[in-house]
Amino acid sequence: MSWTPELGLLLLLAVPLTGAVGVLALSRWPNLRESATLLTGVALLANVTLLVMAVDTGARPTLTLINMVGGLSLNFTLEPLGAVFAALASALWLINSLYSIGYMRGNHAQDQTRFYLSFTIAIAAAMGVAASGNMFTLFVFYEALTLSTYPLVTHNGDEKARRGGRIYLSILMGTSIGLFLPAVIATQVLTGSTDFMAGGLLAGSITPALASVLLILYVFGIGKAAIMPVQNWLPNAMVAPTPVSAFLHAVAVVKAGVFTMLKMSVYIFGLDFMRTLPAAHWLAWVAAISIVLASLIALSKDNLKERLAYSTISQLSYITLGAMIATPLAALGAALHIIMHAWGKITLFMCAGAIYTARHITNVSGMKGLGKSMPWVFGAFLIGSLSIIGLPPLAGAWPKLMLMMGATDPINRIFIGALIVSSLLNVAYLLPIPVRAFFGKPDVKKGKIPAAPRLTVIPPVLTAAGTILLFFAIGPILDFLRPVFESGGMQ
Amino acid sequence: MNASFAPDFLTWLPAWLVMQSAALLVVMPLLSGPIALVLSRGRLAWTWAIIISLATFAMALILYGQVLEHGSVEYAFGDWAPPLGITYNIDALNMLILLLVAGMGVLSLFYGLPSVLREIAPKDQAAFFAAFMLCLTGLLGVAITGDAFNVFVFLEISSISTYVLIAMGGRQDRRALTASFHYLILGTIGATFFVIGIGLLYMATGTLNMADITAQLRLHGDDRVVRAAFAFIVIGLGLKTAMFPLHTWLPNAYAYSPTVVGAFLASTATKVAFYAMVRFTLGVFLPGSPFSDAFLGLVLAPMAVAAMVICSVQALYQTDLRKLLAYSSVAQLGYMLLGLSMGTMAGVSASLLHLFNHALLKGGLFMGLGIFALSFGVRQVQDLRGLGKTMPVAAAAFAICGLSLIGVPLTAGFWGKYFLITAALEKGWWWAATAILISSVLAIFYVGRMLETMYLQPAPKTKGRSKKITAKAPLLALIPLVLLAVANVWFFVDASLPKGLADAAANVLFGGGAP
Amino acid sequence: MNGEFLTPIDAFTVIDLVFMMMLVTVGIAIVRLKDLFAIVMLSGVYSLVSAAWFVSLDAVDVAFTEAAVGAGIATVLMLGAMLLTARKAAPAKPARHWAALIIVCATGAALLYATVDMPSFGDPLSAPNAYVGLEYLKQTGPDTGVPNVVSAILASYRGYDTFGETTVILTAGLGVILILGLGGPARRKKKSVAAKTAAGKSLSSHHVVLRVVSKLMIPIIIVYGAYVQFHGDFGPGGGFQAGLIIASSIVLYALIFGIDAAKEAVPPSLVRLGAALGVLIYGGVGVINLLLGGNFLSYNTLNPAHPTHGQELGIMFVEIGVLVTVASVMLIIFYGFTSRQPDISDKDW
Amino acid sequence: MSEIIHILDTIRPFLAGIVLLAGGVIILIGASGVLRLPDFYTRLHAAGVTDTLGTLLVLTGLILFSGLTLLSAKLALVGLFLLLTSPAATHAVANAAHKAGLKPRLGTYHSNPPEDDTDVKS
Repeated sequence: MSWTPELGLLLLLAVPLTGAVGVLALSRWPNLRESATLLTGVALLANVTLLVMAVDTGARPTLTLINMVGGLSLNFTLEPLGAVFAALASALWLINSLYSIGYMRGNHAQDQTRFYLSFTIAIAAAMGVAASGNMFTLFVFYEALTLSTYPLVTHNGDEKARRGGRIYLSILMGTSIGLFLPAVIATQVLTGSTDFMAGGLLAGSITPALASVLLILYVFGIGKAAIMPVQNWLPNAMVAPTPVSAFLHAVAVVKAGVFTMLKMSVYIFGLDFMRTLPAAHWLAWVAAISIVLASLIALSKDNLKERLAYSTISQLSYITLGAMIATPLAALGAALHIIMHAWGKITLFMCAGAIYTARHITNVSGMKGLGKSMPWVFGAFLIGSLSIIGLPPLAGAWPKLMLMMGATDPINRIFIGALIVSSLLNVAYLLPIPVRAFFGKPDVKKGKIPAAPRLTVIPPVLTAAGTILLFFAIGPILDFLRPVFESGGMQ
Repeated sequence: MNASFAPDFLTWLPAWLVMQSAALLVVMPLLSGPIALVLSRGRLAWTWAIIISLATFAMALILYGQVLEHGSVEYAFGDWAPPLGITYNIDALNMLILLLVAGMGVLSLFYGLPSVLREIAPKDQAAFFAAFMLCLTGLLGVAITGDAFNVFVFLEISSISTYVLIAMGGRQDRRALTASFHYLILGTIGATFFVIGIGLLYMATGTLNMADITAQLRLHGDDRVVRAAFAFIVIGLGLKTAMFPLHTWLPNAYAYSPTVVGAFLASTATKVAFYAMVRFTLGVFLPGSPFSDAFLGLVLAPMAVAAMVICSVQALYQTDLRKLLAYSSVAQLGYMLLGLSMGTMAGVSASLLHLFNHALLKGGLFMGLGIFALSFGVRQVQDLRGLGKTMPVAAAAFAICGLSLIGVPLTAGFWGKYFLITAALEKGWWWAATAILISSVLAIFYVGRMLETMYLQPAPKTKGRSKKITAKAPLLALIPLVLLAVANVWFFVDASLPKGLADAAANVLFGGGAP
Repeated sequence: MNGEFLTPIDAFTVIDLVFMMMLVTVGIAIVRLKDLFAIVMLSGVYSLVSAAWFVSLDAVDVAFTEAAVGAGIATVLMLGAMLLTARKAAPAKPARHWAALIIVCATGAALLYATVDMPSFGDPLSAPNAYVGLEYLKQTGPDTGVPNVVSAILASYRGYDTFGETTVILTAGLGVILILGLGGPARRKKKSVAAKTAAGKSLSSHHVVLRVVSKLMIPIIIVYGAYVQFHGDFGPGGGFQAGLIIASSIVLYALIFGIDAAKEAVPPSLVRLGAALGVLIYGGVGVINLLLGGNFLSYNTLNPAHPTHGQELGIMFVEIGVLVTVASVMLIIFYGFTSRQPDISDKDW
Repeated sequence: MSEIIHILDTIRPFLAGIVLLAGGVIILIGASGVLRLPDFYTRLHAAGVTDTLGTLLVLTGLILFSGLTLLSAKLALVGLFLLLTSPAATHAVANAAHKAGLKPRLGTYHSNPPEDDTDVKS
């Protein structure tokens, strides 16, 4: 039977889940199990590319999985924003799987079957979030994502991992059930449905005061977007092995958070209605503060992974800021930032993992002079950092530019300041690492420095190359995303 | 199991059976009790009890088919017309509870054999199953009857058999006797209040048939006798439902009773009493009367909110697993009482839906604990260490029921909370919605604590339980647990059965007025 | 709705008031006393006075039951319980139970609050008397042909309730079986013939009056029980009271001739079977009605030609069921208590 | 003969009244005896009086009152039954007291006996 967009939507879930079953079945033969994961990744990527091409032609495939009680339904409607997130997630997941095979083998980790199983289920949940047609479906897969990543975060099983997992679960579940769920229910009660609608479901149907309360519930309810008060779970999730951190930061979890934030502001409130809300402005301020604050804290962290975690918190607030300013340009910038930041940050994490596998060094101070022995890793690290800082030849530059252009009208002008300050801070906490690695003198004695396993070096180089490629491929991406922000994207 | 199957399913059954199904539903388990008492060996009594409970569940299904077809079923005992004789008037509200109790009865009995053979002295096992069947009869009788005094009679049967069943835990843990005695004192006070209320009602209306009482009340109007009756009945049933301040007997009763009793009571006993409260406050007494509205709003709602928050906090600090679940039961009952106290159709339907889901998940949790206790003597939260690996299937089912208790999507518990919050928002009780959310977040902590110790902590080597040996949970006990876990997921995806019944029940109470 | 009817103050009301005052005084005495033996006796007195009070309230059936239960069996069982515990109750600590006090006062206030609108005593226009009560009086004759309305309501109109109540009694008996146990069958003391005659002689020597009188009385009591059972349709009486009377005769036999003699006459296994049998008889009648095409417990299917004869037949069988269960459960409770401690040694007499 | 029966019929209610009154008085005496008499055995004697004579008188009064009907036959049966059981009961109580070692208080009667608790031996 030929491939149709609707079947593609079903495959979005079916492929990873069959992959999970495959991983479970082949648990006794590690090689077969790894190949099953990779196969799933490839099939998923193919399916998503076909879907993206269909969406590019203007099609909006919809598929209702289950009609439930109370007028609710799990249904998928793929629109450009969702397609972009799905493409990003499936591509990076494939690379991350490759990387995690190398890392896991390198570190002889135990319970690898459980790792790959929850890894595959997590990507299925991420696909669900990407393709969801209404806020209820999104909430269901959002929760599924939290639960499926919990075993990943607590993979090591020691007391530290348990403590981290406990904070991870309680904050994420607490915010989602405590704040996100009532917001979804309130939307359903107020408007009779939670479907994503062009120009905003709530636009004009409720008073600005009520809309402000609802917006606050949404923003702080989406714990995964790690805005300041609810960001504590991200640094604590660093107890997880590096591929999981990479997955968390770049591939799915935080990306799902900010993706939900963007969809909420575009399709539930509608950009025009958002701009009229007083709460949007205060939340923009909160986002700006968390950008600067997180960068400062990142400066003080010696552990590389914690530094990268706080850098992610500040980068995520870029996207929240864009969503809150809610001018078409700023929102477009935010969407771009989801993609560009993902490629940059995954490179940094993979490099950190490679360094750890080779030399078991996790602190930045210990990395002086490693550049000579691990040129590729630190080269990729340099390119990744530059992309995050936003220097032109690298992909990271576009979103920051768009965000600044989007924030030009008088009340938002202050936020441009925030963006500039945080970019400077990025330079301060990211660049010294590769520079000191290449030009500093290694304080360790000459001896043969073991090289990182090949499989943990190739992926970061690939993604570094990706950041360069994306810089030039900005045109088609912009054309793909423009309908979302100009005319609400649904037509 | 949606409505389309009902008509043809009923046609090929003998007309006699369909007609008498209402009476047989209660009489079969009742007569099976004395017969089980006469049997000598425990295993024989168990098989007998299983056959009868399966037949009872079949009767419940037949009744369900009839209720789907004609909306309500009338059955007069001794062919005496309503005001004179005792009649059953079964509508959607009864049906929901009957299906639940009969279903959980079958599952608990299947689950019960290994634990009863272990915990009850061989000579008492037959009598134990007889008491179990009588308890099932009592609960079914209360849930089905349309006569006020008959509710009291079957409430007595279920209460006395419950006291006895709880006391049977005494062989394992002497505290079961004091727990049972504590429950007996409070239960008897509750039953006495209830019968005083019925007496006052009879004095005001002159009849005992519920439908007739409502009609007479409409003529009789509201006066002090009716108000006193309302107060006595609600307080009496409140004691039986373990409403917040009157719940002190529940934790010990559930904690020290035999495992199968804990599982069965946790999912049905307080639910049936809650049904009786709904039936009396909204069905019998006129919903519009100022007294009952004031009661629902000013007394029941604060009690419900207090129950939800305070008992969830208490559950946090419990180390004994079954006490933890017992306190969480009282908190979940707070949810149902909150739904009732809203007094709107959406509120009542949401509380009934939550009742159905909570019965499934709480039954599953207690069965899970029973299996762990059977294999490794688990009693404290710490004993759960490493069970995720040593008993993977039972632990997985237990985890699903736990998540359903929190109300995570993909589990049935979610719907209960979802519709309760919707009803609260529609009525404008945002404080009620926040209470529900706070309680759910608290639930995350105490269920999370259990799941974390189960999955993440290594199995203790001391009790000879290293990670490698995966203890075989007794198959007979495992099937009901897995069934309940599957049901928890199934009723998320297709919640049409409980939701349909809950909505039909709600509009019977509000729309139709007299059932 | 207190209509204009006011209860006439005549001789009967005065007697009622006297009875009520006696009840209150006996109640206070029971609360104040420490000596358990006196309390047991006073509770017997309490039941007798309330039975007399019920008679003056024209509730003769209830009076009969109260007398049979309160004065008869309950006193003996409480004596059995007392022998298990202690002669004197421990003095209650003078702690102030404020919560209990508040709850009791609240309940009292609620009841008084209800009395304000209550129809006055004996008012013919009050709801119970004017509505279904009147209906029962009119319908019992033609429907069931049973002169005693109370038995008709008890067994036929609301027969399902009584079926439930019998099951309640069975459940109570079941509880005693499970928790206290029946102490096993009669312990045959393997004594030589000489020892047996000696024991026999010693036993008979100082109980001669009681043994003779009880030997004479027990058959009469049992016949009287049967009379009460079958006379239930015409005058006050019925299965419940008859069961109690028969059980009390066996208890009397046990008290005089020792528990083992009683256990030989009526073995615990039989009693356990009897408790189940009664409910099965009651339920059986209902099931037969089902099989004959009527609803559960519709007795006129027993004799389609004469529905009233069917009713009488049904009521009689049902009452037999109640009799068997009540008698067996009372004996279960008695065996349950007495099996918990050695035979009542002679010294105690 | 018929006039005698006729006369008997007219005076029967009065006769019954007198007998009932006598029965009432006897019971009153018995009750006051139980209250005022000093020790156990004397009180038992007073109680014995009400048990036997008092009730029998009341019963005969009732029989006279109801004449030759089924009711009076039942009353007679009750009378017979009481005749058998109440003496046996009094005997049992006395026997138990004696067995328990309770000695009757001999000697002259003092209005307020000295508090030396001589009732119970040992």
